[in-house]
Amino acid sequence: METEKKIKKTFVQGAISPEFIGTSIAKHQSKTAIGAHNIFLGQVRADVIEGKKVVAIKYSAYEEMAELKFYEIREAAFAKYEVTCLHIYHSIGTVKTGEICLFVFVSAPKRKVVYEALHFLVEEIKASVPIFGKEILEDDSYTWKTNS
Amino acid sequence: METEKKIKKTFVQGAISPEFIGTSIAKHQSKTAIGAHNIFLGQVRADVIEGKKVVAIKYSAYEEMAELKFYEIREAAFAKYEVTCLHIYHSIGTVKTGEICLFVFVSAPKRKVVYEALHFLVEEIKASVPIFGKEILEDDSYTWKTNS
Amino acid sequence: MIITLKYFGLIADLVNTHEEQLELSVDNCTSQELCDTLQSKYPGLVNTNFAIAVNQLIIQSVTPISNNDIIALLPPFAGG
Amino acid sequence: MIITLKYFGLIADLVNTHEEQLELSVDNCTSQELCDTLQSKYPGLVNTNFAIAVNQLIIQSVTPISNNDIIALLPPFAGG
Repeated sequence: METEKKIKKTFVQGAISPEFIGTSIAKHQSKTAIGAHNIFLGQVRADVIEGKKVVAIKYSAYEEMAELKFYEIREAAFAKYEVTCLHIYHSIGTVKTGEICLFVFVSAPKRKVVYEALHFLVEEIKASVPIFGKEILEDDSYTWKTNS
Repeated sequence: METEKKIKKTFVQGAISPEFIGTSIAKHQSKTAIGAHNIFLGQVRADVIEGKKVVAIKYSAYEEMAELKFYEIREAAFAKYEVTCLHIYHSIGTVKTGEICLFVFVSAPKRKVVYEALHFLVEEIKASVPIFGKEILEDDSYTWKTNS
Repeated sequence: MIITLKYFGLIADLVNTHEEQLELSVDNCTSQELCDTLQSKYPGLVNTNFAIAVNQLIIQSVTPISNNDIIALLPPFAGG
Repeated sequence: MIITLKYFGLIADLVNTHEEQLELSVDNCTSQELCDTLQSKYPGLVNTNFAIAVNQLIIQSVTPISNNDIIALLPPFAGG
Protein backbone atom coordinates (compact mmCIF):
# COMPACT_ATOMS: atom_id res chain seq x y z
CA MET A 1 0.00 0.00 0.00
CA GLU A 2 1.22 3.45 -0.92
CA THR A 3 1.76 5.80 2.00
CA GLU A 4 2.73 9.44 2.21
CA LYS A 5 4.65 10.47 5.28
CA LYS A 6 6.70 13.48 4.32
CA ILE A 7 6.61 16.41 6.75
CA LYS A 8 4.46 19.11 5.31
CA LYS A 9 3.50 22.52 6.53
CA THR A 10 0.03 22.45 8.01
CA PHE A 11 -0.71 26.13 8.49
CA VAL A 12 -2.20 28.11 5.66
CA GLN A 13 -2.63 31.87 5.72
CA GLY A 14 -6.30 32.85 6.10
CA ALA A 15 -9.33 30.77 5.14
CA ILE A 16 -9.12 27.42 3.33
CA SER A 17 -11.03 27.80 0.07
CA PRO A 18 -13.56 25.27 -1.27
CA GLU A 19 -11.52 25.25 -4.53
CA PHE A 20 -8.45 24.13 -2.59
CA ILE A 21 -10.48 21.27 -1.12
CA GLY A 22 -11.82 20.30 -4.57
CA THR A 23 -8.30 20.30 -5.99
CA SER A 24 -7.07 18.21 -3.10
CA ILE A 25 -9.80 15.62 -3.77
CA ALA A 26 -8.95 15.62 -7.51
CA LYS A 27 -5.30 14.81 -6.74
CA HIS A 28 -6.40 11.50 -5.20
CA GLN A 29 -8.02 10.18 -8.38
CA SER A 30 -4.73 8.68 -9.53
CA LYS A 31 -4.53 6.63 -6.30
CA THR A 32 -6.68 3.72 -7.40
CA ALA A 33 -6.13 1.62 -4.26
CA ILE A 34 -8.34 4.12 -2.40
CA GLY A 35 -11.99 3.18 -1.91
CA ALA A 36 -13.08 5.65 0.78
CA HIS A 37 -12.30 9.23 1.76
CA ASN A 38 -13.48 10.98 4.89
CA ILE A 39 -13.16 14.75 5.24
CA PHE A 40 -13.71 16.98 8.25
CA LEU A 41 -14.11 20.74 7.80
CA GLY A 42 -14.23 23.27 10.60
CA GLN A 43 -16.19 26.40 9.71
CA VAL A 44 -16.26 29.65 11.69
CA ARG A 45 -19.67 30.11 13.29
CA ALA A 46 -21.44 33.43 13.78
CA ASP A 47 -21.96 32.80 17.49
CA VAL A 48 -23.46 35.56 19.58
CA ILE A 49 -21.36 36.43 22.65
CA GLU A 50 -22.95 38.76 25.20
CA GLY A 51 -25.25 40.16 22.53
CA LYS A 52 -22.53 40.70 19.93
CA LYS A 53 -22.07 38.59 16.82
CA VAL A 54 -18.74 36.96 15.97
CA VAL A 55 -17.58 38.22 12.56
CA ALA A 56 -14.22 36.42 12.34
CA ILE A 57 -11.66 34.41 14.28
CA LYS A 58 -8.05 35.47 14.19
CA TYR A 59 -5.94 32.37 14.73
CA SER A 60 -2.45 32.48 16.19
CA ALA A 61 -0.26 29.59 17.30
CA TYR A 62 2.96 28.57 18.93
CA GLU A 63 3.93 27.62 15.40
CA GLU A 64 7.08 25.52 15.91
CA MET A 65 5.42 23.47 18.63
CA ALA A 66 2.18 23.22 16.67
CA GLU A 67 3.93 21.88 13.55
CA LEU A 68 5.70 19.33 15.75
CA LYS A 69 2.37 18.29 17.29
CA PHE A 70 0.75 18.00 13.87
CA TYR A 71 3.63 15.79 12.80
CA GLU A 72 3.28 13.58 15.90
CA ILE A 73 -0.49 13.30 15.45
CA ARG A 74 -0.04 12.33 11.79
CA GLU A 75 2.57 9.68 12.69
CA ALA A 76 0.34 8.31 15.45
CA ALA A 77 -2.55 7.98 12.99
CA PHE A 78 -0.38 6.16 10.44
CA ALA A 79 0.79 3.78 13.18
CA LYS A 80 -2.73 3.13 14.48
CA TYR A 81 -4.76 2.92 11.26
CA GLU A 82 -4.21 1.33 7.85
CA VAL A 83 -4.74 4.50 5.87
CA THR A 84 -3.34 5.24 2.41
CA CYS A 85 -2.80 8.93 3.07
CA LEU A 86 -3.89 11.77 5.28
CA HIS A 87 -3.68 15.54 5.14
CA ILE A 88 -4.22 18.30 7.69
CA TYR A 89 -4.52 22.02 6.96
CA HIS A 90 -5.27 24.69 9.56
CA SER A 91 -5.69 28.41 9.09
CA ILE A 92 -3.50 31.00 10.71
CA GLY A 93 -4.57 34.65 10.68
CA THR A 94 -8.09 35.88 10.08
CA VAL A 95 -10.96 33.63 8.97
CA LYS A 96 -14.39 35.21 8.55
CA THR A 97 -17.63 33.55 9.66
CA GLY A 98 -18.78 30.97 7.12
CA GLU A 99 -15.21 30.32 5.99
CA ILE A 100 -13.24 27.15 6.60
CA CYS A 101 -10.39 27.05 9.14
CA LEU A 102 -9.65 23.30 9.39
CA PHE A 103 -9.46 20.64 6.66
CA VAL A 104 -8.63 17.06 7.63
CA PHE A 105 -8.63 14.45 4.86
CA VAL A 106 -8.19 10.68 5.35
CA SER A 107 -8.17 8.04 2.59
CA ALA A 108 -7.99 4.23 2.72
CA PRO A 109 -8.92 1.18 0.66
CA LYS A 110 -11.96 0.42 2.87
CA ARG A 111 -14.28 2.72 4.73
CA LYS A 112 -14.22 1.47 8.33
CA VAL A 113 -10.77 2.83 9.09
CA VAL A 114 -11.40 6.31 7.64
CA TYR A 115 -14.13 7.07 10.17
CA GLU A 116 -11.88 6.06 13.05
CA ALA A 117 -8.75 7.79 11.80
CA LEU A 118 -10.59 11.05 11.02
CA HIS A 119 -12.23 11.13 14.44
CA PHE A 120 -8.86 10.48 16.11
CA LEU A 121 -7.14 13.24 14.13
CA VAL A 122 -9.78 15.91 14.73
CA GLU A 123 -10.02 15.22 18.45
CA GLU A 124 -6.22 15.21 18.82
CA ILE A 125 -5.88 18.47 16.90
CA LYS A 126 -8.50 20.15 19.09
CA ALA A 127 -6.97 18.83 22.33
CA SER A 128 -3.24 19.06 21.83
CA VAL A 129 -2.17 21.62 19.23
CA PRO A 130 -1.30 25.06 20.65
CA ILE A 131 -3.56 27.20 18.50
CA PHE A 132 -5.37 30.23 19.87
CA GLY A 133 -8.45 31.94 18.52
CA LYS A 134 -9.42 35.54 18.99
CA GLU A 135 -13.14 35.87 18.27
CA ILE A 136 -13.61 39.28 16.68
CA LEU A 137 -17.03 40.72 17.48
CA GLU A 138 -19.12 43.05 15.33
CA ASP A 139 -18.13 46.13 17.38
CA ASP A 140 -14.39 45.27 16.96
CA SER A 141 -14.06 44.05 20.55
CA TYR A 142 -12.92 40.46 21.02
CA THR A 143 -12.93 37.40 23.28
CA TRP A 144 -10.62 34.40 23.40
CA LYS A 145 -12.18 31.16 22.16
CA THR A 146 -11.63 27.89 24.05
CA ASN A 147 -12.38 24.40 22.76
CA SER A 148 -15.02 22.36 24.54
CA MET B 1 -31.74 26.28 13.33
CA GLU B 2 -32.15 26.21 9.58
CA THR B 3 -32.98 22.82 8.08
CA GLU B 4 -33.31 21.64 4.52
CA LYS B 5 -35.68 18.78 3.96
CA LYS B 6 -36.91 19.07 0.39
CA ILE B 7 -36.90 15.85 -1.65
CA LYS B 8 -34.04 16.00 -4.10
CA LYS B 9 -32.83 13.62 -6.72
CA THR B 10 -29.88 11.67 -5.43
CA PHE B 11 -28.67 9.95 -8.59
CA VAL B 12 -26.24 11.73 -10.85
CA GLN B 13 -25.19 10.43 -14.26
CA GLY B 14 -21.59 9.13 -14.21
CA ALA B 15 -18.82 10.16 -11.82
CA ILE B 16 -19.19 12.92 -9.21
CA SER B 17 -16.52 15.52 -10.00
CA PRO B 18 -14.23 17.14 -7.40
CA GLU B 19 -15.41 20.52 -8.73
CA PHE B 20 -19.01 19.58 -7.89
CA ILE B 21 -17.90 18.76 -4.34
CA GLY B 22 -15.98 22.05 -4.04
CA THR B 23 -19.03 23.99 -5.25
CA SER B 24 -21.23 22.13 -2.80
CA ILE B 25 -18.90 23.11 0.08
CA ALA B 26 -18.85 26.74 -1.13
CA LYS B 27 -22.66 26.90 -1.02
CA HIS B 28 -22.53 26.31 2.74
CA GLN B 29 -20.47 29.40 3.51
CA SER B 30 -23.60 31.51 3.84
CA LYS B 31 -24.92 29.18 6.57
CA THR B 32 -23.09 30.73 9.49
CA ALA B 33 -24.71 28.55 12.16
CA ILE B 34 -22.61 25.65 10.85
CA GLY B 35 -19.37 24.86 12.69
CA ALA B 36 -18.54 21.39 11.37
CA HIS B 37 -18.90 19.49 8.12
CA ASN B 38 -18.20 15.81 7.59
CA ILE B 39 -17.95 14.38 4.09
CA PHE B 40 -17.73 10.77 2.93
CA LEU B 41 -16.60 9.96 -0.60
CA GLY B 42 -16.70 6.54 -2.19
CA GLN B 43 -14.08 6.07 -4.91
CA VAL B 44 -13.93 3.18 -7.39
CA ARG B 45 -10.95 0.94 -6.58
CA ALA B 46 -8.80 -0.84 -9.17
CA ASP B 47 -9.29 -4.20 -7.45
CA VAL B 48 -7.87 -7.29 -9.14
CA ILE B 49 -10.44 -10.05 -9.60
CA GLU B 50 -9.12 -13.45 -10.74
CA GLY B 51 -6.06 -11.77 -12.20
CA LYS B 52 -7.96 -9.04 -14.05
CA LYS B 53 -8.04 -5.41 -13.02
CA VAL B 54 -11.31 -3.51 -12.51
CA VAL B 55 -11.41 -0.51 -14.87
CA ALA B 56 -14.87 0.82 -14.02
CA ILE B 57 -18.11 0.08 -12.23
CA LYS B 58 -21.37 0.45 -14.09
CA TYR B 59 -24.06 1.28 -11.54
CA SER B 60 -27.71 0.48 -12.06
CA ALA B 61 -30.56 0.72 -9.57
CA TYR B 62 -34.21 0.08 -8.94
CA GLU B 63 -34.46 3.84 -9.22
CA GLU B 64 -37.97 4.56 -7.85
CA MET B 65 -37.36 2.36 -4.81
CA ALA B 66 -33.83 3.71 -4.34
CA GLU B 67 -35.01 7.35 -4.33
CA LEU B 68 -37.69 6.38 -1.78
CA LYS B 69 -35.03 4.69 0.38
CA PHE B 70 -32.70 7.70 0.12
CA TYR B 71 -35.60 9.89 1.23
CA GLU B 72 -36.38 7.61 4.19
CA ILE B 73 -32.71 7.47 5.23
CA ARG B 74 -32.45 11.26 5.04
CA GLU B 75 -35.60 11.70 7.15
CA ALA B 76 -34.36 9.15 9.70
CA ALA B 77 -31.07 11.05 10.02
CA PHE B 78 -32.86 14.39 10.52
CA ALA B 79 -35.03 12.76 13.21
CA LYS B 80 -32.08 11.13 14.98
CA TYR B 81 -29.42 13.86 14.79
CA GLU B 82 -29.43 17.65 15.25
CA VAL B 83 -27.91 18.43 11.87
CA THR B 84 -28.32 21.66 9.93
CA CYS B 85 -28.36 20.01 6.52
CA LEU B 86 -27.34 16.87 4.72
CA HIS B 87 -26.85 15.86 1.11
CA ILE B 88 -26.47 12.53 -0.66
CA TYR B 89 -25.35 12.01 -4.26
CA HIS B 90 -24.78 8.61 -5.88
CA SER B 91 -23.63 7.82 -9.39
CA ILE B 92 -25.68 5.88 -11.90
CA GLY B 93 -24.03 4.58 -15.07
CA THR B 94 -20.30 4.16 -15.57
CA VAL B 95 -17.68 5.41 -13.08
CA LYS B 96 -14.03 4.72 -13.87
CA THR B 97 -11.47 3.64 -11.26
CA GLY B 98 -10.23 6.62 -9.26
CA GLU B 99 -13.48 8.49 -9.81
CA ILE B 100 -16.06 9.24 -7.12
CA CYS B 101 -19.39 7.38 -7.01
CA LEU B 102 -20.80 8.44 -3.62
CA PHE B 103 -20.80 11.85 -1.91
CA VAL B 104 -22.44 12.20 1.51
CA PHE B 105 -22.25 15.60 3.21
CA VAL B 106 -23.42 16.40 6.76
CA SER B 107 -23.25 19.79 8.49
CA ALA B 108 -24.11 20.89 12.03
CA PRO B 109 -23.28 23.60 14.56
CA LYS B 110 -21.01 21.25 16.56
CA ARG B 111 -18.81 18.39 15.45
CA LYS B 112 -19.94 15.42 17.57
CA VAL B 113 -23.19 14.89 15.71
CA VAL B 114 -21.66 15.08 12.22
CA TYR B 115 -19.49 11.99 12.80
CA GLU B 116 -22.48 10.00 14.00
CA ALA B 117 -24.89 11.16 11.32
CA LEU B 118 -22.40 10.57 8.50
CA HIS B 119 -21.62 7.06 9.72
CA PHE B 120 -25.33 6.29 9.98
CA LEU B 121 -26.05 7.58 6.47
CA VAL B 122 -23.20 5.74 4.74
CA GLU B 123 -23.96 2.41 6.44
CA GLU B 124 -27.68 2.73 5.67
CA ILE B 125 -27.00 3.58 2.03
CA LYS B 126 -24.72 0.56 1.64
CA ALA B 127 -27.16 -1.80 3.38
CA SER B 128 -30.58 -0.77 2.19
CA VAL B 129 -30.56 1.06 -1.15
CA PRO B 130 -31.13 -1.19 -4.20
CA ILE B 131 -28.09 -0.23 -6.24
CA PHE B 132 -26.17 -2.77 -8.29
CA GLY B 133 -22.60 -2.54 -9.53
CA LYS B 134 -21.18 -4.30 -12.57
CA GLU B 135 -17.39 -4.36 -12.19
CA ILE B 136 -15.98 -4.01 -15.69
CA LEU B 137 -12.63 -5.80 -16.01
CA GLU B 138 -9.76 -4.89 -18.27
CA ASP B 139 -10.67 -7.59 -20.85
CA ASP B 140 -14.28 -6.29 -21.02
CA SER B 141 -15.63 -9.20 -19.00
CA TYR B 142 -17.45 -8.33 -15.78
CA THR B 143 -18.50 -9.50 -12.32
CA TRP B 144 -21.26 -8.27 -10.02
CA LYS B 145 -20.04 -6.38 -6.98
CA THR B 146 -21.55 -7.03 -3.54
CA ASN B 147 -21.14 -4.87 -0.44
CA SER B 148 -19.36 -6.40 2.53
CA MET C 1 -54.20 -11.96 -12.20
CA ILE C 2 -51.45 -10.04 -13.90
CA ILE C 3 -48.28 -8.97 -12.08
CA THR C 4 -45.19 -7.09 -13.18
CA LEU C 5 -41.76 -8.58 -12.50
CA LYS C 6 -38.61 -6.50 -12.39
CA TYR C 7 -35.13 -8.02 -12.47
CA PHE C 8 -31.86 -6.31 -11.59
CA GLY C 9 -28.13 -6.91 -11.82
CA LEU C 10 -27.10 -10.56 -11.76
CA ILE C 11 -30.77 -11.62 -11.69
CA ALA C 12 -31.49 -9.76 -14.94
CA ASP C 13 -28.53 -11.63 -16.48
CA LEU C 14 -29.93 -14.98 -15.32
CA VAL C 15 -33.45 -14.42 -16.61
CA ASN C 16 -32.24 -12.46 -19.64
CA THR C 17 -34.69 -9.59 -19.23
CA HIS C 18 -35.26 -6.54 -16.99
CA GLU C 19 -39.03 -6.61 -16.82
CA GLU C 20 -41.96 -8.77 -17.80
CA GLN C 21 -45.67 -9.15 -17.18
CA LEU C 22 -46.81 -12.49 -15.85
CA GLU C 23 -50.40 -13.73 -16.17
CA LEU C 24 -51.30 -16.28 -13.52
CA SER C 25 -54.44 -18.43 -13.57
CA VAL C 26 -55.16 -17.67 -9.90
CA ASP C 27 -56.62 -14.54 -8.27
CA ASN C 28 -53.87 -14.32 -5.67
CA CYS C 29 -50.87 -16.29 -4.43
CA THR C 30 -48.05 -16.05 -1.90
CA SER C 31 -44.54 -14.80 -2.53
CA GLN C 32 -43.35 -18.36 -1.91
CA GLU C 33 -45.63 -19.76 -4.64
CA LEU C 34 -44.46 -17.04 -7.01
CA CYS C 35 -40.83 -17.91 -6.27
CA ASP C 36 -41.51 -21.58 -7.04
CA THR C 37 -43.13 -20.60 -10.35
CA LEU C 38 -40.17 -18.37 -11.27
CA GLN C 39 -37.61 -20.98 -10.31
CA SER C 40 -39.36 -23.51 -12.58
CA LYS C 41 -39.33 -20.99 -15.40
CA TYR C 42 -35.72 -19.85 -14.73
CA PRO C 43 -33.65 -22.69 -13.23
CA GLY C 44 -30.73 -20.25 -12.83
CA LEU C 45 -32.59 -18.64 -9.92
CA VAL C 46 -32.56 -21.85 -7.82
CA ASN C 47 -29.22 -21.37 -6.11
CA THR C 48 -29.14 -17.60 -6.32
CA ASN C 49 -29.41 -15.20 -3.41
CA PHE C 50 -31.97 -12.41 -3.87
CA ALA C 51 -34.37 -10.26 -1.88
CA ILE C 52 -37.94 -9.65 -3.02
CA ALA C 53 -39.61 -6.24 -3.03
CA VAL C 54 -43.40 -6.08 -3.38
CA ASN C 55 -44.46 -2.61 -4.50
CA GLN C 56 -41.02 -1.24 -3.45
CA LEU C 57 -41.05 -2.77 0.03
CA ILE C 58 -38.66 -5.59 0.80
CA ILE C 59 -40.54 -8.53 2.30
CA GLN C 60 -39.10 -10.35 5.29
CA SER C 61 -41.53 -13.30 5.32
CA VAL C 62 -44.09 -14.99 3.07
CA THR C 63 -46.41 -12.27 1.74
CA PRO C 64 -49.63 -12.33 -0.30
CA ILE C 65 -49.36 -11.20 -3.93
CA SER C 66 -52.34 -9.62 -5.67
CA ASN C 67 -53.36 -8.43 -9.11
CA ASN C 68 -51.24 -5.50 -10.45
CA ASP C 69 -48.50 -5.91 -7.85
CA ILE C 70 -44.99 -4.99 -8.89
CA ILE C 71 -42.48 -7.59 -7.71
CA ALA C 72 -38.74 -6.94 -7.92
CA LEU C 73 -36.03 -9.56 -7.55
CA LEU C 74 -33.01 -7.83 -6.03
CA PRO C 75 -29.52 -9.34 -5.91
CA PRO C 76 -27.09 -8.16 -3.18
CA PHE C 77 -26.71 -4.37 -3.05
CA ALA C 78 -23.51 -2.64 -4.11
CA GLY C 79 -24.11 1.07 -3.53
CA GLY C 80 -21.24 3.33 -2.53
CA MET D 1 20.77 31.87 33.98
CA ILE D 2 18.86 33.34 31.10
CA ILE D 3 15.59 31.86 29.85
CA THR D 4 13.21 32.86 27.07
CA LEU D 5 9.53 33.28 27.85
CA LYS D 6 6.85 33.08 25.20
CA TYR D 7 3.28 34.23 25.78
CA PHE D 8 0.24 33.44 23.65
CA GLY D 9 -3.38 34.49 23.27
CA LEU D 10 -5.02 35.72 26.46
CA ILE D 11 -1.71 35.37 28.34
CA ALA D 12 0.06 37.70 25.90
CA ASP D 13 -2.73 40.22 26.53
CA LEU D 14 -2.26 39.93 30.30
CA VAL D 15 1.53 40.37 30.27
CA ASN D 16 1.40 42.80 27.35
CA THR D 17 4.18 41.13 25.34
CA HIS D 18 4.71 38.00 23.23
CA GLU D 19 8.26 37.20 24.22
CA GLU D 20 10.91 38.26 26.67
CA GLN D 21 14.27 37.14 28.05
CA LEU D 22 14.46 36.73 31.79
CA GLU D 23 17.74 36.78 33.68
CA LEU D 24 17.55 34.94 37.00
CA SER D 25 20.20 35.10 39.72
CA VAL D 26 20.16 31.31 40.15
CA ASP D 27 21.71 28.55 37.99
CA ASN D 28 18.51 26.56 37.86
CA CYS D 29 15.02 26.52 39.31
CA THR D 30 11.76 24.58 39.12
CA SER D 31 8.77 25.40 36.97
CA GLN D 32 6.89 26.10 40.19
CA GLU D 33 9.47 28.69 41.30
CA LEU D 34 9.37 30.28 37.86
CA CYS D 35 5.57 30.48 38.02
CA ASP D 36 5.75 32.21 41.39
CA THR D 37 8.25 34.72 39.99
CA LEU D 38 6.03 35.41 36.97
CA GLN D 39 2.89 35.76 39.07
CA SER D 40 4.67 38.36 41.23
CA LYS D 41 5.73 40.22 38.12
CA TYR D 42 2.33 39.88 36.39
CA PRO D 43 -0.50 39.71 38.98
CA GLY D 44 -2.97 39.10 36.13
CA LEU D 45 -1.59 35.56 35.81
CA VAL D 46 -2.67 34.59 39.34
CA ASN D 47 -6.18 33.43 38.58
CA THR D 48 -5.56 32.47 34.97
CA ASN D 49 -5.57 28.96 33.56
CA PHE D 50 -2.52 28.09 31.44
CA ALA D 51 -0.32 25.15 30.51
CA ILE D 52 3.48 25.40 30.49
CA ALA D 53 5.67 24.08 27.68
CA VAL D 54 9.39 23.71 28.33
CA ASN D 55 11.26 23.49 25.04
CA GLN D 56 8.00 22.69 23.23
CA LEU D 57 6.93 19.91 25.59
CA ILE D 58 3.97 20.46 27.88
CA ILE D 59 4.91 19.63 31.45
CA GLN D 60 2.52 17.64 33.63
CA SER D 61 4.31 18.11 36.96
CA VAL D 62 7.01 20.30 38.53
CA THR D 63 10.00 20.30 36.18
CA PRO D 64 13.55 21.66 36.44
CA ILE D 65 14.32 24.74 34.34
CA SER D 66 17.86 25.38 33.11
CA ASN D 67 19.85 28.03 31.33
CA ASN D 68 18.65 28.76 27.75
CA ASP D 69 15.33 26.92 28.18
CA ILE D 70 12.37 28.24 26.22
CA ILE D 71 9.27 28.37 28.37
CA ALA D 72 5.86 29.01 26.84
CA LEU D 73 2.70 29.93 28.76
CA LEU D 74 -0.23 28.51 26.82
CA PRO D 75 -3.86 29.46 27.43
CA PRO D 76 -6.62 26.97 26.49
CA PHE D 77 -6.34 25.75 22.90
CA ALA D 78 -8.88 26.75 20.27
CA GLY D 79 -7.79 24.94 17.10
CA GLY D 80 -10.37 23.79 14.53
